Amino acid sequence: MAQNSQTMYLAIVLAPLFGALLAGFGGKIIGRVGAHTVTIIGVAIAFGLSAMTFKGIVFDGGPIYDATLYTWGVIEGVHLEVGFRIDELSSLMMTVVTFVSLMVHIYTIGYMHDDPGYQRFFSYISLFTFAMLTLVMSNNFLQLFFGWEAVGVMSYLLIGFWYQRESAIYANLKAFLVNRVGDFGFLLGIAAVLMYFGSLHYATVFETAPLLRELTIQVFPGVNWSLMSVICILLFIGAMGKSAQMPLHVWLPDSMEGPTPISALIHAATMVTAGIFMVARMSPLFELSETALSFVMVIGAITALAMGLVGIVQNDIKRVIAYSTLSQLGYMTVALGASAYAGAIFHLGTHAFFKALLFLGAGSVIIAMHHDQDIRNMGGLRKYMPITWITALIGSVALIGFPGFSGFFSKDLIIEAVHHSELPGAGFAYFSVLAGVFITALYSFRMYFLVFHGKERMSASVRSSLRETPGVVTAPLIMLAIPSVVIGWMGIESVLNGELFGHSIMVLPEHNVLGPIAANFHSAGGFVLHGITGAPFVLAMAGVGVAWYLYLVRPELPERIKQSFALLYNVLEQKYGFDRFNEVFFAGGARGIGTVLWRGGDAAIIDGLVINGSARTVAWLASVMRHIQSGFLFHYALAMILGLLVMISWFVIL
Amino acid sequence: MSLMLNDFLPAAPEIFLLSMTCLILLVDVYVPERYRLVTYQLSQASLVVTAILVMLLYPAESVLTFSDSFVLDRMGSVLKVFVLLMTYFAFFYSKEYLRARNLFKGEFYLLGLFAVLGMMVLISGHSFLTLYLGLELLSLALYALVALHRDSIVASEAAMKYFILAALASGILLYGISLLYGATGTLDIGELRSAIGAEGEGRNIVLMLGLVFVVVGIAFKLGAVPFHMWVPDLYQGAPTPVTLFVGTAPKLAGFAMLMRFLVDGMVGLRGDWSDMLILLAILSLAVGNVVAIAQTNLKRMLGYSTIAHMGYMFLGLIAGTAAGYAASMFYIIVYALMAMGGFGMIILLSRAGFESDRLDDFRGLNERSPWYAFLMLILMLSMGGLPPFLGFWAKWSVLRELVAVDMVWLAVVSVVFSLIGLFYYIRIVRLMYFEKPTDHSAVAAPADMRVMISTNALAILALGLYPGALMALCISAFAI
Amino acid sequence: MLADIPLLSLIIWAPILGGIWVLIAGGERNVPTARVIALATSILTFLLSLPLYTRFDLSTADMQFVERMPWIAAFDINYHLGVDGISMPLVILTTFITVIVIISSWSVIKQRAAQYLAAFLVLEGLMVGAFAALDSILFYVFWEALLIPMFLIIGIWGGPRRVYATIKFFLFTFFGSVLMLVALLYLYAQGGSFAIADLHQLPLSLTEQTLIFLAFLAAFAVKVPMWPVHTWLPDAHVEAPTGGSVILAAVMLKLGGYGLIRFSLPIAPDASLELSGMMIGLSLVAIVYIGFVAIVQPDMKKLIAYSSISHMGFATLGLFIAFRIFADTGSMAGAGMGVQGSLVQMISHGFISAAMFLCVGVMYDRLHSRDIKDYGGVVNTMPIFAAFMMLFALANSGLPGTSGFVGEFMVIMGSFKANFWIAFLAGLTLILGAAYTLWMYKRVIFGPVGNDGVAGLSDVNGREILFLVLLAIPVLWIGLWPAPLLEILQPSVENLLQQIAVSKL
Amino acid sequence: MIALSDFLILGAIMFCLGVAGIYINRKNLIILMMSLELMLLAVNMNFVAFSHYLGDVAGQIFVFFILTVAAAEAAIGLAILVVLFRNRQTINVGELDSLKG
Repeated sequence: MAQNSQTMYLAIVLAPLFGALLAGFGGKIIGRVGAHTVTIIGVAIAFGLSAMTFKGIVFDGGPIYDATLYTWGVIEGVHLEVGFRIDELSSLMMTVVTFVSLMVHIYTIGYMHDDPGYQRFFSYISLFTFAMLTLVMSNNFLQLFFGWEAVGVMSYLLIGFWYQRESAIYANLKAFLVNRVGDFGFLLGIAAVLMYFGSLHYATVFETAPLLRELTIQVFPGVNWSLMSVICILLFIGAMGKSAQMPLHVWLPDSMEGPTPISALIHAATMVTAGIFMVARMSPLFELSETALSFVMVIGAITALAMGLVGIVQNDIKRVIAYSTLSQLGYMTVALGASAYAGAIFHLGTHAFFKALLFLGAGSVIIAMHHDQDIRNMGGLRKYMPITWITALIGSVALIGFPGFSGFFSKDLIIEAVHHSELPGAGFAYFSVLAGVFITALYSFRMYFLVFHGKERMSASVRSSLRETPGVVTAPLIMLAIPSVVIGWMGIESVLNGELFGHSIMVLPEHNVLGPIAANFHSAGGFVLHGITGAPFVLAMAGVGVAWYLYLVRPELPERIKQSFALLYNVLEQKYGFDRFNEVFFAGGARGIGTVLWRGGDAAIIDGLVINGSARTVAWLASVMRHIQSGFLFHYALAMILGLLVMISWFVIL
Repeated sequence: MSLMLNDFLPAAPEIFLLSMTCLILLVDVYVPERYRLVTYQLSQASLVVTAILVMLLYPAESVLTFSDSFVLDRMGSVLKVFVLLMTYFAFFYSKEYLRARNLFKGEFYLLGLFAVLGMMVLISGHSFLTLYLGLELLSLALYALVALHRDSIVASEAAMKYFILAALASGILLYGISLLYGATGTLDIGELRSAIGAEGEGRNIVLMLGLVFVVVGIAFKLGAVPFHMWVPDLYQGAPTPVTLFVGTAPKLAGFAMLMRFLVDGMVGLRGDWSDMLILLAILSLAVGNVVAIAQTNLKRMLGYSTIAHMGYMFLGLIAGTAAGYAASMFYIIVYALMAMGGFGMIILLSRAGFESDRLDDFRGLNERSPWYAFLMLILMLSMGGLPPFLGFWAKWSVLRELVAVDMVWLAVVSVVFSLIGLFYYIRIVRLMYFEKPTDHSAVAAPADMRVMISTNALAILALGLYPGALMALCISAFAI
Repeated sequence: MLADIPLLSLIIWAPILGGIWVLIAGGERNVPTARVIALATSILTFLLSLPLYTRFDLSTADMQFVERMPWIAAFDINYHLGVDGISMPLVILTTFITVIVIISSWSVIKQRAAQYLAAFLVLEGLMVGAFAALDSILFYVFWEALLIPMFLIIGIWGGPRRVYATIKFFLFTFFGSVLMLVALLYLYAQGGSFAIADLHQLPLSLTEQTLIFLAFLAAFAVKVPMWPVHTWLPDAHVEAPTGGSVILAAVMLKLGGYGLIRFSLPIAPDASLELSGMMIGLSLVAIVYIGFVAIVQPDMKKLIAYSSISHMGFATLGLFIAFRIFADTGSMAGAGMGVQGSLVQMISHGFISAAMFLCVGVMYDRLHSRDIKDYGGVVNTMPIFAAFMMLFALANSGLPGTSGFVGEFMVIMGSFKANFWIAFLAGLTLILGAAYTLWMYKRVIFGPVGNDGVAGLSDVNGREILFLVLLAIPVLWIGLWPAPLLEILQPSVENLLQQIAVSKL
Repeated sequence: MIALSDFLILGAIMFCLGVAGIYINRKNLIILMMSLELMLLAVNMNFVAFSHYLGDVAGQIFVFFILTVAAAEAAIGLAILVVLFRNRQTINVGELDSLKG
């Protein structure tokens, strides 16, 4: 049995890898059709097997798999291994990842149809899927880091897919570097784990963790910090990079320079949620540090609120969705901080579907608009693109948490959970997530109305060629729209009663914020009814209403508001100045330091003064001393006589 | 006191060489110009036979003769063999050079042979008298040799300078000897030693004064700073074969002189003279290495390099142990071998009307002749003290002995100067390998010359790869 | 029967004799023959070095494949060779990289090609000799002698400022070496032996140890190179021909790290402990300071050269955090991570830096410029090359799954045990390494076609693909499965740690 | 009775005169040679004096050798002088500086 499941899990991981390799190295032999065929088959196999695994573990109560594949290295008795841990959490992630990936693969056939890098693209996204699967299926920190970095690289490659675009290769470098900042913390966290636990294996670490709860370390001499807090915060810094939490969020909006399927796959549904997944995975550690949880919650709350606000002023269709993603990731992070890991993962799952849907929908619009992404140039598209319109509407409604749609269940759960949390910062977080609901509705429907309703603002030539996109594009939209509607209904109960995650997530009783909600939970329908009467629903409807009023009824109003609140608008327009600050302070600062150290330290002091200086001194000495050899006999004699006298006076007289 | 035949035996090589020299003198007078080669061949044969005699007479222990004024010991024998070998090479290298410049006369070889005789006497001198006579015989021959090229302005200037300064130095040496004589009442080295006592019990101001004068005299002979000023001028001014000769064999004799005076005679004053040598060594290292950098004439540069090398050679003596003396001797022999090759290369590349003694003449040698460039590379890097060449082991030996007597500071000083020294040696390598040649003519030299210079340079490589034998030889020369 | 073959001697002398053969049989008139001989020799040497791995006894830290013959009997100096888990991988690295270098310079070197090839073969033998020598004087001879071919390689076939660069390189390294020589002689004076194993046992006072440590450091720090004696490296790398840069970065720098492990630590353990703070400081300066300097380099080779310094900072850091751990906990438990990491880092850097320099070389051969600004959009004309360079660039920035990650990871893990802030500063390389490597990559490879030169580039040919693939294999292998390498290192590192944990006072 | 020290002082003075002559004279090479001769005479003076007071004849024998060698030296010196004059038409010490540096 174990052998069989190992083979199966290996197949899940390796199928996309083989697809990627074939598509990447196959070149002319397999051609464009061959490339997308092999990769889609690979991912489809992975999805099928993942779904089976999910079913087997969650519904059929199959055994949790935790085994080593091979030993990466043994250092001082510490076994560093590569292996799988397949439990409720990872099987859920696997399924989500492979499903979205599969959809994106299919969609790409249409989206990238005319691109010269067609095969390369398929190879990359398949490789990404492979990397993401290694990440989620890992049973240890090392492999987690492998996957972690690998998805980062694939994201780097994919953002820079159109390498001729200056903005794309700027964005991908930025993304990679900002992620590296997070990874830096993450790696230190892993180092701490290795040092104190002597192992990087999840099971061992989680078992030992409670024993080390009271341990403190001194990062600064004389200041005692709880070990768990340090480890968790370091690990969370990694999550902040990958899941784009403030202030490491700056790469995500720029990453929209990549092709839209990538935005959907990596920068909405999978990679960016790796941080959320990681924290949930580490719940046995995070549970032991309230400091870390508070930290997580506050960071998440800030992100959720602040990024949503920026979303309101964006005009690029993909950037609006990107900021929405940031904001939603903030929601998930808040949930993590509130110990509602299940809620976070639930939102992760629902978000993966509806956000992928929105991105792919946006992609569909972009195709139709001939790669114009400015929503001010759109309008009234519903007539031309019905399927895109409907699915986008579903996605938007799900996003704002309209009762009954998937987003509603997960988001409402988070809001409730935060409400119940008693950790420091919970109050602020509760305010943020509530305010966020209004803002989400506002920017989502601002975009929706501007794109699909109202005046047709595009140029005549574009308008004349507007039509619905082909089947390979719309089919994934429909496929994604279905879970965006139903997944909440299906999931909420098992999330709340703990079936879905089993023991893969650990929550201490005192942190169990989902407990009271579960206690009041009777059925999904009841939950919806309850939602309609709640504050979030009101806020969401208010948001939609405002959007409707401002962008459909009085389209001239936003401009006036913009002028009256110029300062606020500018702050948002500048995204709070993060980009500029980073550009000037970090990028410019690093270059400045580098130049100073190079020109000043290396070239001037070490080389100029010490090295060449001593060489010059010797050369100067030589040129001076050679003149002592004047050529005149009497000078030579004098030298000898003086030598003699010096020696006499030194050695005889003294 | 009667002399038995046995008393002459230890000096048999010298006596043989003297007889042969006189014979060659006569032959040379009567041999017609076109058979001048006979003089050369006879000279070389005499050197070989003398060397064989020296080796046959290699003593198990020191033998004194001629009223204790002449000593035959192992150090002396080893040095003599090398003196003869160097001279053999020097004569060999000079043949073509002299021919091309119409200098191929008997005088060169005869004066050379007299100089060798002087050196051998100096090496075996065991009283002030024999040492002095040996030294003067050597010097007088060298004065004449330097001026051999009568039409050369620089050569005559160099000869004049050398003459005046050497005479001054020998005056100083003699004055020192007179003081030593006055202080101890003996001219015999052995008696001097006992008069001073093992720990310098007989130390007094006259003795010390004498010591300083003697050290200065020897320092001049070896070209140590500040008594070095004749060296660069002589090296540059004299015809290259003469420079080659002056720069090699007499250094061995000078070393012997140093040993006879200071170690054999005044070991009791070791504390005093080693301080003096430290001063001379540091000055020589500094001036020799630094000023060499500024040179553009290769012969002159090698002159300064000699000064620096003498500084290194002193280090072994400063250590003041038998192993230290052996190291110094090893050093001086190695140095002579390398200098031989270096000047040999200059001769090899020169031709009538072209001395090839400027650094720039070596420009791009690798393109003209990779083989000779490689040989010169070996020689220069060996002088710079880089393994695996022999020069490294020479430095290694003296440093080892210095460190063994806890004079690490001096060792560090000397290695710092060797860094500076390396700079001007690799300048030659740089010119040969990294620059384009200005002169594209192929290297034209007779085959025997090519073979000899190759042997010379490859010996430095081969001995560098397996230095044990030569080291053992030097050590055995000082073994009790 | 097989055991009696003096394998190490063969590996040392085969290439040297091959080099001579190249000059004699090939010469400048018959370069094709010279090439074939050179390639055959290098491959043969590589094959000869493989039994070192296949027949290596993993269970012991003792020297293996030992050969011992008297050399200079008067001072008990022996021709004494042998390898343990620390030196064996370095020997194989050397023989492997030499094959790559010979292939890479196949048709690229036009001027005096036979001499070029011969210089590399001789250099190979000397480097292997330095790694395999068990007598300190033998080591020193190899160590110094290998300067000569390198000096010539940079000086003859280098770029416009080659003379300055090569003389700087030569004198810099020579300076350090002679101080080491004095230290060796001092040790001989104390213990009467030049055998490295004997030196390890020699009791020394702390002052003696400190001075000896510093003298050794002068030699090894220059070679590694550590800040602030690193400035020869960028110059040497920039001016050296591609093959020279490759050997320099891939093997020669390792000699410095190897020297620290073989000499400094075991001979002066107490001084190492005493000065570990300084050494860690210098390593961190190398990692961080040089990381920043690398970012602003306008010249690709210079950038990679600086990145080499930064990466070698990990090698030295890994070695000395062992002492901090020892100082804090009183035992060497946990210190092996850093030391092994340092060794892995050295080996991995050997492959990666070689690959990076070769990548620059591939471009240089086409456009004759190393300036970043002369490129841009190379991927448009050289996609296969761009893919390879991407792999190596990522490896250079320490991506997991490539060998670049393994060493850095282990050293950071190890240094965390010593001190949080050491790990913190070392970890900055994650950001800096990615910044300088990928920023360069962006400017050179990505983007629209930068100029006509780039537009006319032709993609890598079969020969270039061959050596890039040959390098990609170990980079990925060590990254994905370092266990075999770690297995080799383990016993020797353990032994080393035991040795240095015992005070000599 | 003249004391040994008197001889020695005379010798020293002569020696110093000789040495000073070499340095002070910047004109004529012949005078230089005379200075050298003076130095040697000073040495001879020392030897003879010591020999007398020590009652040892070896010192006086040494003097004979010195005198002989000095004669030979003078001969060679003058020969070189002739060569030099032939080449340069001068024996001025101050013009002897083509080799320097």
